[in-house]
Amino acid sequence: MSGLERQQIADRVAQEFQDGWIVNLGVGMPTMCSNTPIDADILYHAENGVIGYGPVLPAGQEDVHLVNAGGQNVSLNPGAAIVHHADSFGIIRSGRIDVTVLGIYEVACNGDFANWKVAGANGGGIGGAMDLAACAKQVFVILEHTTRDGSPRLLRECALPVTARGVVSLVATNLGLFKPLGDRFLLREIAPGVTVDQVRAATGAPVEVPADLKVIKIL
Amino acid sequence: MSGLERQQIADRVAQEFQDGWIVNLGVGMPTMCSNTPIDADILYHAENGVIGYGPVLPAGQEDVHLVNAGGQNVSLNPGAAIVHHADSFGIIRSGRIDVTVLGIYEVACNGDFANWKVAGANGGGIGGAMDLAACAKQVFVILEHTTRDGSPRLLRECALPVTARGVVSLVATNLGLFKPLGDRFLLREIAPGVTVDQVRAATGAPVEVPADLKVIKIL
Amino acid sequence: MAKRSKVFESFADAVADIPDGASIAFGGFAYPGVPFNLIAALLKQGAKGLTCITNGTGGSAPDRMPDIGMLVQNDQVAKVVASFTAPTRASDRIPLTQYVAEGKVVAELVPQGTLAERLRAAGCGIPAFYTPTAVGTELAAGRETRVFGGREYLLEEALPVDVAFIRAWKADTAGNLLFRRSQRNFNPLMAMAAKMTIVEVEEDFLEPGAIDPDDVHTASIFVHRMVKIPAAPEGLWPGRRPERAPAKENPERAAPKEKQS
Amino acid sequence: MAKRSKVFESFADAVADIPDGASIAFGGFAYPGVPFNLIAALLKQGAKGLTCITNGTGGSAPDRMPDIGMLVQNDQVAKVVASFTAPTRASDRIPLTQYVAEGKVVAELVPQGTLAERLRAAGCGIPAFYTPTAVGTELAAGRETRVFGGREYLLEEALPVDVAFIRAWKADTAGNLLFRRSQRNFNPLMAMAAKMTIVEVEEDFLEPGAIDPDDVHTASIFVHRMVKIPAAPEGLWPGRRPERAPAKENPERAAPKEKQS
Repeated sequence: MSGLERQQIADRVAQEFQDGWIVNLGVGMPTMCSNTPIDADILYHAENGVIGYGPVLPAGQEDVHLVNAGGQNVSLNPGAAIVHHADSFGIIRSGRIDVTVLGIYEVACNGDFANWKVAGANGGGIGGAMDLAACAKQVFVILEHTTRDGSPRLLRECALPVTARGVVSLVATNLGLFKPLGDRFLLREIAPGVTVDQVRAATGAPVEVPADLKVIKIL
Repeated sequence: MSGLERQQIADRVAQEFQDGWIVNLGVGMPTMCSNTPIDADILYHAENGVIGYGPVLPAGQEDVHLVNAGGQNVSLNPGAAIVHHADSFGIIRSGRIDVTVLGIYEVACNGDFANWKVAGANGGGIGGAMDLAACAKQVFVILEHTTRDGSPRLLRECALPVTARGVVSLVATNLGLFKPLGDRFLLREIAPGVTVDQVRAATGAPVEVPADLKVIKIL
Repeated sequence: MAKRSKVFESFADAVADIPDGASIAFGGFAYPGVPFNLIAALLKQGAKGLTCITNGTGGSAPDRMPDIGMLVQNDQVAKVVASFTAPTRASDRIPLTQYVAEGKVVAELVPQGTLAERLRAAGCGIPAFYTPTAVGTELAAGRETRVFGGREYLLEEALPVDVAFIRAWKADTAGNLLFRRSQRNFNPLMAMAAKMTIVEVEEDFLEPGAIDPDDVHTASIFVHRMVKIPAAPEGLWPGRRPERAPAKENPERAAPKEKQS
Repeated sequence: MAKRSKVFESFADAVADIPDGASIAFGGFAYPGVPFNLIAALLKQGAKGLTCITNGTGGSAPDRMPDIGMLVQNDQVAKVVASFTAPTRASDRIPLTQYVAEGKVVAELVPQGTLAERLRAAGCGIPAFYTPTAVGTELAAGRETRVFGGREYLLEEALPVDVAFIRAWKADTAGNLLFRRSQRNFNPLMAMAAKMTIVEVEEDFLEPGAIDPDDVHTASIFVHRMVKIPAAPEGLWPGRRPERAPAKENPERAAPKEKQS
């Protein structure tokens, strides 16, 4: 029932990217989206002011002065530009990011999501997520469908403090691809080898299943 | 009774500049302050983002891409830097300009002054003057002591719409050097060949004259 | 898959679809950075009811390069937002004055730093901010102020624009721009504030990668259309700024004296 | 008359007069641009009751370069303003957590873009602005919001600081700075927000005029003290960022492996 591997989840999300998009990838699984070979010219933006970065460089070839928002030593594509943090978030806040992909803890079918504060913590780690979530044209989220102890992470309402409200338009998990529809999730595509009943059992909100349910194509 | 020439007024103002100051000079007479030889290292700032400009270049040697706020083709001193308009006014608004010298229409002994709208005009020309007046550490103003028809321009209250209130700390005219003291002007220094009675007759507010009144030294 | 090119063949093509009623920010301060060629193209294109955001409208000097005053005189302008809406010398005359007096054009007067910051705010998703500038003046009459730390500040809103017209020194084909010296002025801010930025470029286009990413002044994200300025007389090249006298030929440029329209 | 030099001989000299209770902004994002040498000097200098403004406090990786967490552990910190005040992975631990739990340190959590903009506002004389970020979240609870154009925004105030610690790539002796690649990050903004900016510089100082004025990232106006970083092991040179493992030697640098304190 585990469904997709982490890179496979990222691959499916990356296939949503369209030619000419400006994309911001969060730390963790989202960064794997840039590994996916897709037929689209994407400009990758990082919160720390790097516009147009390319692949992570192998050990020994890093530029120590250059990291993406995840702290990885990346390269620059031709046509890249560097700006400072205020200009970088100006780009975010003014709605110029076509999509941000964020790794998260929980998502609700009303489009709320949580990714900055774990239960019982004093403080949290917001980073650029709240700015991105509030201002990107689209917010895609990636997460394991359940917690390690099997509790659902796709919910009717977020239990953890939210990062932003009503913003998520796509949810990708190891079990499938979902769209929040307010009072339910639409199952857009299901992972190979996973059943609808398994998805429903692992989800903390109603799941609408289309008659012509597609299976996620593995690259 | 005409007192100082225009360059001589500017010379007297420039002698107030202290080593290490960041100075912004308004259009017209104020720009002449940079012609004065003084024993101080001054960084000249222009609203259009030029930090550290030098003398106006003679015809034929201009850089057509470079002007000061008065539209003059200036040079750059070693250590100059260019910023955009928002950063340039950030420097102004955050109080980093030690003094701005502005050409004006009227000044009142309460420190108000007017320089953006002439009587009866529909609209006006503010440029950077309101930002400079509101935010520079000190505001020095330069003007002919009277209008062409002899009316006073140093007043109890400004008749024209003000640029900023209570900000002027030094007034330089062809007749002398003044400090606004709230309900009167202090005559700090008098122009050579001008009498105190002449100053009082040409001023629309009380003038306090110190016992040891100095005469402006011509360079 | 290749992105659609940002390079346009002509100024006419680059401005062809600007609709009536558009808001357009015009870069430049004195001569440096003014998009003379784009203004000239807009005069021919003829869009009406425009809102023009600019430092000043020009037209006080007798020998004029294309300016906002000409758009006003061509009956294309409904509103001007500027830090100069009337001459500051009693002896000067600018074309805008008569149109404002007759109610044909609305003029909004904004302090220069506030104008720059309102554009920057629009480009950075900040809807409003507070500034000390203009407090206690006619411009603040009846408007909202607020005290922070014992000082009074005026609320100012962002100034988004549909289109920015700017002039740059160099550009790569991806749309990264370099400005030379005080050519920078309002231009990067207007590019940030605009939905669509159109750039007239002085030097030949560079390949992506030819500009060091650390040196870029305006990133490609903000740039949508670019046109190389042809040699004079077809292209407009400003010389020395005339000080109330005709512009002199600029000996530093190989191109002959600029066309004065 | 010559201006007093901005070049200091040692990090100890440059931080000697920082008083107890100062607010200090620390530049850097991941490794690039972090003022490791200034942090190390401040640990020795010992000022207490500090307010530290920083993206994160560090200390989750076992092999640490000097970080804000060390200042916390050295009992020098009263308050932290950061976009990370607790780990985002349940398995991580950072030194700050215990001090906050015990009430020894106050932690103010600020979204990263808001943090950058609050610093920039302080540096630009803007006392407050509105942002869409954090609306509807725990961070906005009980705070002032306002609707512009049908959307709700949160009021945020400027974040001025007494001192900025930043790291730059190159500098001229006038104080103009160049940052390399993502070393830029918060550093220009912190320099703008600070009454006094202290810079650790990687390359030898240049003469004024050696940096093209068009290329300057932070203008001399914002820079007050600079120190050249000595070769390792005396100076601290970050290598590759450790991903939860010790830093590896960076083969692109001639200097030997950085000192890890």
